[in-house]
Amino acid sequence: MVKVAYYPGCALKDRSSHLDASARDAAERLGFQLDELESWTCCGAVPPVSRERVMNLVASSRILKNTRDSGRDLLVTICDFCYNTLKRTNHRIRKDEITRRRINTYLAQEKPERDYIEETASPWTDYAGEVRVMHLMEYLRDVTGYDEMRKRLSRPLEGLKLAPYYGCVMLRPENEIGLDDPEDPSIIEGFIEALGARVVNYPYRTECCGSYLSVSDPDVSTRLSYKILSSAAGKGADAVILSCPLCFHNLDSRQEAISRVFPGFKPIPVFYFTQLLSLAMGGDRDRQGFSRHHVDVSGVVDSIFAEKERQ
Amino acid sequence: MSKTSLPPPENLPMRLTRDTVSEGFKKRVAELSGQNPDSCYQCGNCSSGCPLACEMNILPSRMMRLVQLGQEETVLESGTIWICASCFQCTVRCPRGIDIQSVMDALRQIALDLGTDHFGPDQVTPEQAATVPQPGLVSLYRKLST
Amino acid sequence: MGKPKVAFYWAASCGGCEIAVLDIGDRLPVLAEAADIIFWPCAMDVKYDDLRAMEDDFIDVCLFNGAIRNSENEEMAGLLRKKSKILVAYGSCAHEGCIPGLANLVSEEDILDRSYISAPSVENPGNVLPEVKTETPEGELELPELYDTVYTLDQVVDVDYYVPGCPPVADRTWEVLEAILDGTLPGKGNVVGAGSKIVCDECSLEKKETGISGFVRPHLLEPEPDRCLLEQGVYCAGIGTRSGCGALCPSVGMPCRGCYGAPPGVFDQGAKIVSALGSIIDSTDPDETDAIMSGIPCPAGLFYRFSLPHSILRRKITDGYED
Amino acid sequence: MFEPRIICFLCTWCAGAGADLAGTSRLEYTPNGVNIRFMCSGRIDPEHVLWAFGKGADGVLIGGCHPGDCHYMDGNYKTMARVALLSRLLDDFGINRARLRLEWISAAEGAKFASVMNDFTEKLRSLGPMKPATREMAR
Amino acid sequence: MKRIGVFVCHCGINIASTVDVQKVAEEVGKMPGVVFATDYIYMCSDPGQALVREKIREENLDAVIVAACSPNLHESTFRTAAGEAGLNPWQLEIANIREQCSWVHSDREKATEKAIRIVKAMVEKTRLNESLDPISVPITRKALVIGGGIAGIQAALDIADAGYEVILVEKEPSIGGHMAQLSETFPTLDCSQCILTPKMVAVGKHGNIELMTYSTVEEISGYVGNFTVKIRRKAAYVDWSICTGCGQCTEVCPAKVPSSFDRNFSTHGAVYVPFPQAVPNKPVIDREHCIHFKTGKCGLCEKTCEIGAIRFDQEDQVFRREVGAVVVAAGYDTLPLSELKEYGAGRVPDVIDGLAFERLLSASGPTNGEIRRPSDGKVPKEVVFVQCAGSRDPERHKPYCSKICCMYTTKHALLYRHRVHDGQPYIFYIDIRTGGKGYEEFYHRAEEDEGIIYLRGKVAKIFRDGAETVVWGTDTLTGKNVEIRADLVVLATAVIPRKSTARLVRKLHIQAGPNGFLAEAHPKLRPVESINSGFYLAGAAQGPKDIPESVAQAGGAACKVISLFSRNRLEQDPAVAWVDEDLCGGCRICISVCPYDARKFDEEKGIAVVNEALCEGCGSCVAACACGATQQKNLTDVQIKNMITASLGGK
Repeated sequence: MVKVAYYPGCALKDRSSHLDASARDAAERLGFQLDELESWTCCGAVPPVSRERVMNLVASSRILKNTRDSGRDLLVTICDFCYNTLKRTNHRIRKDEITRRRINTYLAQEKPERDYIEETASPWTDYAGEVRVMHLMEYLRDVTGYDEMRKRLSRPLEGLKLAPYYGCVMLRPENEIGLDDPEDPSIIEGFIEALGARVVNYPYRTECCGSYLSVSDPDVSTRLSYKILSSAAGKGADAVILSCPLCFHNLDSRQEAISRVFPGFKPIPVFYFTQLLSLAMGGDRDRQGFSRHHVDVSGVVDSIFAEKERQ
Repeated sequence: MSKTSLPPPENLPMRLTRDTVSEGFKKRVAELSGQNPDSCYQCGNCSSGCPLACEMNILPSRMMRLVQLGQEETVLESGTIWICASCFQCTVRCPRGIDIQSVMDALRQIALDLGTDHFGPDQVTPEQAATVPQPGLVSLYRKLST
Repeated sequence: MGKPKVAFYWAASCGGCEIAVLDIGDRLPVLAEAADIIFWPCAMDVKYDDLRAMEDDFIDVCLFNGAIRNSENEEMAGLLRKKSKILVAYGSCAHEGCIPGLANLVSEEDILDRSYISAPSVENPGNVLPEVKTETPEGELELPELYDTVYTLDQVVDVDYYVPGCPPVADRTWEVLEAILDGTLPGKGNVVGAGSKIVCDECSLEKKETGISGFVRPHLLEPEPDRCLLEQGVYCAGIGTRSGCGALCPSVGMPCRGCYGAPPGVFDQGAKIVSALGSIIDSTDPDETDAIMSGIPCPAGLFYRFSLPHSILRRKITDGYED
Repeated sequence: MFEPRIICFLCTWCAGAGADLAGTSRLEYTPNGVNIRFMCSGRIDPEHVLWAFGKGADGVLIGGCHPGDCHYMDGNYKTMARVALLSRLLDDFGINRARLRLEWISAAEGAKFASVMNDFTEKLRSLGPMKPATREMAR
Repeated sequence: MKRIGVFVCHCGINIASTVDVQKVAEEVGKMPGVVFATDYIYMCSDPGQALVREKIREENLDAVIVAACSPNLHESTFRTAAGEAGLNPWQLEIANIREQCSWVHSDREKATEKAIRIVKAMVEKTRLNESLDPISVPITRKALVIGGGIAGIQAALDIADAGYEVILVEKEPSIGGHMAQLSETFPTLDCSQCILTPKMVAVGKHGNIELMTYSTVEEISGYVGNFTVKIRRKAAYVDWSICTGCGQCTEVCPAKVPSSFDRNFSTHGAVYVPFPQAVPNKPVIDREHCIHFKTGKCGLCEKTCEIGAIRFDQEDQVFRREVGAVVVAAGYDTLPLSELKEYGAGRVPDVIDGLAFERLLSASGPTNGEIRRPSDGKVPKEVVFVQCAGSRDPERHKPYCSKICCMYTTKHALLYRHRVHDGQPYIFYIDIRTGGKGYEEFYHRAEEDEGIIYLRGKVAKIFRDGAETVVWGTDTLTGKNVEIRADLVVLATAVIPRKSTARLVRKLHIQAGPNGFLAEAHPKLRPVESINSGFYLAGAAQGPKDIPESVAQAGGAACKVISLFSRNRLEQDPAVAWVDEDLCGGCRICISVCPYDARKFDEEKGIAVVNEALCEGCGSCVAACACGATQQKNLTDVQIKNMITASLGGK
């Protein structure tokens, strides 16, 4: 089985372990294995500005360099924050010579120890952005191929109406991420169609859910999440599908609060794309971590299995 | 006749000097963010599309204008910088290619350098600490606390 | 006036030019009849001291072949200049530096290292390099000093005429000798024994005025007969090389290598050829163009095969010259 | 500070007009270059470039019209091909190919001309002076 | 040795403030052969020129260098002056020490040193300059006008009225261009068709105009005064020479083709006349949609046409014409809605562009002038106009201002208001630009008297929500965001060059600027000429323009053509390539290099020769000549090398 270097990031090891588990399961059903990096660290989550410009890029650079040094040129990640951070770091290293040199100055501080341990280790070379960072969804689109996925469906999600939710950092900033058009993306739509489900168009798919304001200003997040979810539900969606742990948190666990503030709001299930992928590929419903969802998903999941049985 | 003291007028004129409009604050913002605030021609696109605009007391485009004019106090006291969720919507739409999100980051940084966290780890409830995914907590600390 | 006195000398060259003189064949006795050959180390027993003993301008004509590569070459060039009325740079080495001149693409150090230490066939455990002066029990031995840079003859002494070619073809040599004997040489400084155009002028292969989309090395191509080799993608130096040889190489399907040197209107043969080749590349894409050009390994060695010391830059720029 | 000497070969229609525009726009840049005007960059011969290096230039700039915009249709493509080969030749001669710079500068790009000059000067400063090839030339 | 004179201009303080002009004159004066060197405050002034003439005679000068501004400005001035004093004009050269020296440097010492190098290099060039005579060529007094919009129409009429023949080439079946699509024109609100149609008819009838519609320029060769063009006329499958334009065929055609003239709001048959006032009023068959071409059947039009003008076997025809000058009036396009992703990428039915709205307004349009929105035909009551849709957006779209949108949007809102009295128009704008006669007044009228709401801010996002179209904007003046649930949204999309303009630029070998609009020779002083002699520009192909400006520029272009045709012969720059016959070895590389066919192989002599009349003097063949036989007059390799040496301070 093809092994693909995989960076899970912290959330997937803990609060979003069902995202990790479903992704691994789905990948193996599609014929590749998510091969977790050794001794990885936090990516830094966001690169804010700082006086020493490259300081915030060091952690993510180290992950990329270690990936390259282990002989791999492709790194797959799932969490939108990790994806954004790693991809932008890599972009800056590739684009800007000064950033590249300065980052390598930091990275080089690990050098003496390595040389001491493995004298035969290949000589130190600057990390110059050799690794290609891919979102798992991007991998599915560009490497596996949506057509190939469609061929392998064992439990097509026919009849299911799914609202794609992109959030912010999966697509933006466009010049550094370049995954899709930030105003008119189609990657999740393509994914939904590849699973045999129907796409629900609604205007809020790229609007922000509030991100970290979830902690500092929960009410703001509640209002934003309400707009997104009610718009999707209003267009007839059975569920929302996304990939970011933080978006998941805001859109799923916040629905209780939404119901309190906006009477008449009807809860709508939220899925990680990997969960639906795993199910569509014949995965076991007990392995998707549905018990961790705040909004009950059983209706939708039941319908997936029922659909299959009808056939 | 009784002499009543008048309340101070609410809308004092901005004081512009060579320093406020060219040096100091604007330069710091430019250096930190790597952006040129003077590129902004006030089209307002950032404000139009900002998902948090209705939560802000000063719209992003006005923040850019205030930075151009070196109005440090008004900018740093505005709640806008703490409401911005760094979603990059403004950045991708700016016709002049200004990374407005980075300007917001820079403003937050300058405000935090004055010494107080806007929202520090001690304000996070144990329930939040236990449930919010790490990227949310990490980015929150990095953006809103020193 | 008696018979003219003629000298031949061989400096840094392969010796082919000496053979080229013999190549005049049947006409050699005519030469011997018409002139006194008084100095020709390759063919007759003479000593440098014999030469030193001659009066200045004693020799009427000296055909000097070979580049200036070491102190002996330079000394002999100076000596022969002094002793000769007419000094002729004979052959490509003396004219423009030729193959020995390619040494200018590397440093003296590298040459010594390659020759005496690193070449696989060398066995030199002490890594001994030749020294200019060596003390031996028998006394001090002296070797000529190897120069870092190869020079053309006219870069060290004043030259009256140039006969190009590697080697000059026999008929041209004879023409020059005849002119010397008849006293019909043109004005000083001229190239003699060659044409004033380029090899294409003498070449009979057909040109269709097409561009080229890639270079191919001659041994990898079955050339279309009668068709211009350059247009078939083979680098042919004929477009930038003085005529006179009769287009010998192209006439047998091999490209001109440029041994007759720069044509009269050109100073730097290599640069001009680069310019011409750049004009006929059939691509407007930068990457493709670059890829086509990468089909030429070592352009300096190729375009300046015969003329490097005579070019604008003369040699590779190294930090080593400030010795 | 080392002040490199630069020769700029500019086509009159684009790069030369761009240099004029930099002037009319009063865009200051380093005074290290002297411009030599050609009708077309296609007139520029590698021999001129080598001559400049041989005479002590530390850098040579060739400015032409953007690809597809040549006033004489395709002169700039010839320049591009010549420079591609010439750069390889410079490698052989031990001359850093960064000393030869080819830029497409339109008549409207005064600012680009100025920034190219500044940038090129800076680059040449970091490369240091060009060494003369032979002792004779050094003298 | 030549006796050379050097004149260094102060240009007031333009040069003298940064360059020590006296020192320049002094240093250059020390060069061998320089017998006279001076500085003077304004060389281009009458006394300055007189000084040059005087010194040429007094000092018996063989050559002159004027160190001053760019040669593009005064080279011909000084060459004329030199000629008047009996010096061959090509013995005078300009050293550019203003644009390329004094104006771009501030360090006086360094600028002076550079100026000295520049002038010394020019002395070295001039030393070897030959005296030349201009090359004289005859002129073909016939003009080609490319594009049959208002600019092309105006230029063609003006030239034809002056008595010269004109060929007007238009790629559509009819002339008229975008102006024919407009309803009313700002700021006077007169009917576009009413003012355009008479001009179209005049073109059709003019004895000096050969009208070639449905045609494109395929190839052009030659030079100013003597071009040869190939024009391809597309097969109309209708024999126009006998067609009476009765329109029977268009009525019987069963095919339905979206009308591009009506921005796809209506359909016409596969055989059609684009609009009723078309000139020529003859139909064409759209082969792609014609049932006969697709299936081999139908042929209704053929059966209907009594005179037998339908010719399914017609083929494209290529015509060859000789002309002396070309007016390029290739027109403009607008940015496709699909490019504007945040505004719905063209998929929201009630988001349309300005030209589409013109058709909705037009009395002869698909709705007969009633404003009905595309999705359901409802009369829209809330209409949002969005300006700068793709303009002034260097990051994602077009960096420039499209210039006409402020006014036409105001016109749109005003006309809308006139048609739908209870409707409310809103205009989102960044800045309102009213730089034209009567424009500001027009804007005030719209704002003050017509109830149009202007909102200062750029719209971020437009999306469909049910039957409504939601617009997210801002009003930067109040500092409030704005949400409007609109019935119709009209985008003032950026004016862009036509796609075909880029192809045309290549075919004609003229220049386009960075945004694809045709480049003028000088932005201020030569705004209607192309950089390439013999080509003149008119209309929006050169940059966004409204009707009065296009007409004015077309008149200017026509005037330039007429002035060219008024001469007997043309003089060309003699600094062309020449061949040393003794050196040329006939490698023929120059022949494949020459873009103008000016190099030919002389079989008899076995060498390549130059046709001086065709040579444009680019010098590509000179660089390509590895045998050194080809040189450029007054710019030989020796001259260049000497200039380099002098520039580097060597001898």
